[in-house]
Amino acid sequence: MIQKPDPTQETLVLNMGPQHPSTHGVLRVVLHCDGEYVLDAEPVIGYGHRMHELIGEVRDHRGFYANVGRMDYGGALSFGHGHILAVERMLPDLEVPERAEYLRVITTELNRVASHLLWFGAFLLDLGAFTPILYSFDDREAILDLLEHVTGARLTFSYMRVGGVAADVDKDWCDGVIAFVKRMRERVPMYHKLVTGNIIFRKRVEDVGHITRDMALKYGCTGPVIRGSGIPYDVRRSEPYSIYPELDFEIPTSERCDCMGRYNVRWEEIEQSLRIIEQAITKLPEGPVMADKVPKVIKAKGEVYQAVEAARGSLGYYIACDGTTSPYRMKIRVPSYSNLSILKELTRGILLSDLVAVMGSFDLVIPEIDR
Amino acid sequence: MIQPTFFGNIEVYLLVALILLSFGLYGLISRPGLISMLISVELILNGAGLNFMAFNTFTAPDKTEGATFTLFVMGLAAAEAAITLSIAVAIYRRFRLITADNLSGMKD
Amino acid sequence: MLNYFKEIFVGIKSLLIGMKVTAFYGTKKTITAHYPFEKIPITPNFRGHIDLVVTKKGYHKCISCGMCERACPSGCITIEAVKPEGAKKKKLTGYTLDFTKCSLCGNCVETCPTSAIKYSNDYYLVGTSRHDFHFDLLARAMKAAEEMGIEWTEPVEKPKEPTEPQAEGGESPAPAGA
Amino acid sequence: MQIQSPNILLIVVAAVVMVLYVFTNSAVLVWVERKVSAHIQRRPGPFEVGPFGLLQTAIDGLKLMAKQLIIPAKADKRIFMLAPVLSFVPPIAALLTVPFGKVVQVQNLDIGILFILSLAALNVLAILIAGWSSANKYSLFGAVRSVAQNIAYEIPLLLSLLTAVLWMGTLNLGELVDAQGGFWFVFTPFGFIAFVIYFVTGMAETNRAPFDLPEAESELTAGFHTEYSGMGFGLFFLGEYTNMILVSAIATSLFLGGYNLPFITLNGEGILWELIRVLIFLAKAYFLIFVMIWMRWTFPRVRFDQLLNLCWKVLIPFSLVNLAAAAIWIKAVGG
Amino acid sequence: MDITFSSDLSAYVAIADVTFIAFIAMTLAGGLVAILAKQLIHAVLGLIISLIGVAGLYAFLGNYFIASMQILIYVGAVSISMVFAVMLARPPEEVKQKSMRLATKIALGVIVGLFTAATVGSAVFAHRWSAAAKVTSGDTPVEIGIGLLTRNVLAFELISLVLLIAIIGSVVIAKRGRGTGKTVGGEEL
Repeated sequence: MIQKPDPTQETLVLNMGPQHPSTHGVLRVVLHCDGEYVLDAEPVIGYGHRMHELIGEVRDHRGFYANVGRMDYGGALSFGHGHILAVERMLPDLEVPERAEYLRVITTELNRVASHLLWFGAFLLDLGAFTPILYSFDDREAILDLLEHVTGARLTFSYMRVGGVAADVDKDWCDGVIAFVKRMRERVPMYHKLVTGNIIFRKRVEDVGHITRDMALKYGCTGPVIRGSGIPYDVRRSEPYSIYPELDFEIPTSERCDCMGRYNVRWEEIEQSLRIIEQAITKLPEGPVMADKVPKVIKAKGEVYQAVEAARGSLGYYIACDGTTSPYRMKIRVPSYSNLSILKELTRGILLSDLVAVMGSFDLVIPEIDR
Repeated sequence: MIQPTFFGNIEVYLLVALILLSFGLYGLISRPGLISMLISVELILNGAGLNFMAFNTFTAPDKTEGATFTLFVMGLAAAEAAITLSIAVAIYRRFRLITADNLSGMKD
Repeated sequence: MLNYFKEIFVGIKSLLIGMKVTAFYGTKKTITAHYPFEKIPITPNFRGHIDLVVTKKGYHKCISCGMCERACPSGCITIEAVKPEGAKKKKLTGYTLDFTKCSLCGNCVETCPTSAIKYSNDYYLVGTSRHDFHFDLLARAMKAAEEMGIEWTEPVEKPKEPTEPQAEGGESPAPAGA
Repeated sequence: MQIQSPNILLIVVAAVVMVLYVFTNSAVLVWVERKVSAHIQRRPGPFEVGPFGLLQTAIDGLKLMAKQLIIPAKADKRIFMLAPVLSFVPPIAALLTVPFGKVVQVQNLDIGILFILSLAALNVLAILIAGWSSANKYSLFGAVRSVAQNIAYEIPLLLSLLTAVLWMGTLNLGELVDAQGGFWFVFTPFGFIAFVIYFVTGMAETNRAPFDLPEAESELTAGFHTEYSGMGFGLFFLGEYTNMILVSAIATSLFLGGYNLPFITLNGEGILWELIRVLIFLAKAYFLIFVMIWMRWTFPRVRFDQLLNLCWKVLIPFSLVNLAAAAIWIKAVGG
Repeated sequence: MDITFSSDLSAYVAIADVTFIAFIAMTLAGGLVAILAKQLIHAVLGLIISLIGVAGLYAFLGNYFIASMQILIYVGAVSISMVFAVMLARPPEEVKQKSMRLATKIALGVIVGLFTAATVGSAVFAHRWSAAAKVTSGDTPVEIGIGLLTRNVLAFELISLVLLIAIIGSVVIAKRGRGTGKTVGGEEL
């Protein structure tokens, strides 16, 4: 699998990772370098493999739910949302209250903003700017405070339940969310002034890591990576779920196809998420947050595939059940995995520094790949 | 009035320059590598420069001539180093070795 | 040629704008909390490890049904209960939580039929060994009752049943707890 | 040839003082850097050890000294140990010729600026052999980057300094300062362009962000000093901060009028006047360092080829044109 | 030319002598390392030490300008490009040569070196060097610069031409040696 270095060629084999500041986790990339030029980059994954899919086949549905957030520490709620929606689709009698669905969307979108802010800081850290991460964490902390208040946790939320959500919110919390949306909108121009316009930043990301439409489709990229290549694919619109059809938002795309395109798309997405949050919080209906008749023990039969739009792209749960309490087969399609597989083709002949920028622009979360 | 034991004598400088010259000659003949030979040439040139400067200080009527020539020697040394090193790198790229003896095949 | 100069001009301007932003925040107040001296107030909804609820009467509500034990996906709850001779209900003699395995899913709290367990607000958990996180919740509940000024009293069963020796029941779990 | 003043004792004493100054300077600068970066990032920075955390660096230095020196098994041990010393000693020697005041200048050489530049050239050698001897690929990359970068930025650096030398007509640092008097060189258009170019290349010379390519943390982990631990790393650190003060001291003396206030030449005699001059000089130098720190914590890192592009396509043409224009101006107007 | 000091400077002269000997030792020891070291990088470092020693000797000869230029050009440029080339080319250990031939070479080197040293040395020390009659100019950078642009202007221009050609030539050579049309990502590296 990994190419042996050819002694007659002037290549230097450089193992970037498993411990390296800009692989964001235990990812190893075997680089064949000619000087600073990367001839071949082969990602080696699996250092943090924890067999989440197998755990899903051993535990019951509720028991596994706590694990899904661990796969993507950045946007744990989307992962939970997908799992819960998949399980609920296997229970046709279940009537999920509308308020619960709204709360799921609000918290998920808040989490998406937090995840993008985390990516923003880490990306800039990869490019060598130390300060933006602390500014973005300032805003992210505000989101986490809000989420902690309703879910009780700051990172792995485990907020949703089969049939609803774990806790209701009050008026103060809604006001807090609206205040946050206002605050975030005021902060966005600052980020653009500090980073987006900066000539060094622009030179580092513009025309770097060019992913053509065909390439993006071929590798099954999703999320900001494919939208950064100009394809408006978003599960929230193309395979609508939850209450997204009722909400008014756009799918931002960029025709740039480079790191700058993906960067712009993510910032646009933050704006759109803020719009969604604003609409959902004004529309938030009254009522219970848990369905009336939720089976104590979930015994489902059949198979289901549910995709949701996580912060990094399309996330799918395939669950096949044979009537017992735990799934017969569980398969999770994670976005970062497909996004990472493009790396080998994309980074041929670019500079080492560009490789770091490209990997940063993918917003890789390694536990998600090594699930 | 006292005189310094060593550094006031032109002979000391000349001796050092001579030793540098013979070191350089020895290295030039005995070392096989291109870069080692370049190093030896640098030693010889330094001996020459030291000689120029010593004569310049002690015996020359015009105090700038020796310094000017030393500067020229330095410039030549830099040019020579640039050329030799690029040749060395190019040869290494093609033949994977940079010993001067084995370069007879470099005719294509 | 014009582009060349324009790019230099735009570049320098963008750098100065960036420096203005950092200078602006450099003069503002810091926003971090100095942890050991200051503590951020913790939301009451915080989901810590579980604890037994202490009732006003000074006892727990656990009926030793074992629902939480079964609901726990990580198997971190162990319940020990005995059914005294002639008694109707089981009596809880030990409730241990292995917090090192807990994934804080909350299934135990939600399945409990009597709401006998709740999330604690124990935010600042530290320990020097993994054994520090094997909690004896019964002992913790007794301690909590003591701190609240409530006497730990085991409710007396219906009078027609012959009662078991009282004192032993309360003290059966090991005194050393969390 | 008659030698007049045997000031060797003075030089020795001054060298000792200079070493002490370099150590305190580095300690203070590390503290300043941490405080400035912290406040830019809206956190307090060190505040536990001593008043305002001032003793933090001293404690850190103690920690570095107490740490085990790890030499990689495949490293070239002698060269590995030589490199930190080589990066640390030349800047100290170069500081000996900097005119902090009219009198407070250890040795006023006729070719002062040339002397400093020749010693500064050793810095890249230190990085090169550090990276080479570590037997680490990341370190090697850092070393190679350092050389290529050095070749690119040295030319505009020298050209911009040459503009100042041409304008004032001397290589002597003390005379350079006196030639400017109150009318700093930076007030002239040529001086301003040369100053900007010098400042940019000076940041590259000190290997600081946005030009910290040889150590580029997120790409090369720590570049050339990846393998250094304890005081080996500490010496590189000291060398970096000493280089910073050196670069800003040259900028102060050549472009910012040294110890003179704008439009006011300070010629008073006596200890008090000298003290004022030294303070003015240090204030200017440390202000430049503050700007460097400020830039470091604001900008992303440039890419390797971009730095070369910047140097070859922007800085060198500008400095050449600037130099030529200054020469024509001197010939036409008479300086 | 005689260098003399007033007698109250005897301590100074002693220190200067010691420093002078130290510089000579640096020069010679560095030169020895440069021609004897097994590892090429050690040889380059030896050369650097030797060059710094020679710079010190220039300073003792009273010409700080040339001393500075020596460090600036030799140490700052020539040696660094040598170290760079050593790093790029990663030359094999030089002891891999056939020992027989190496021994002959070493013997030859010793003979030639000693012979040169003996002949030139005898010539040098047979002559009694005396100071020039009169000094027409100083040795400051100004004088050297004036000399370069007046009397030696042709040589100066030639040197700059040589340097230019050297730069272009080395770029061309190093570029052409690079691979045989190896392409990566569609563009030739």
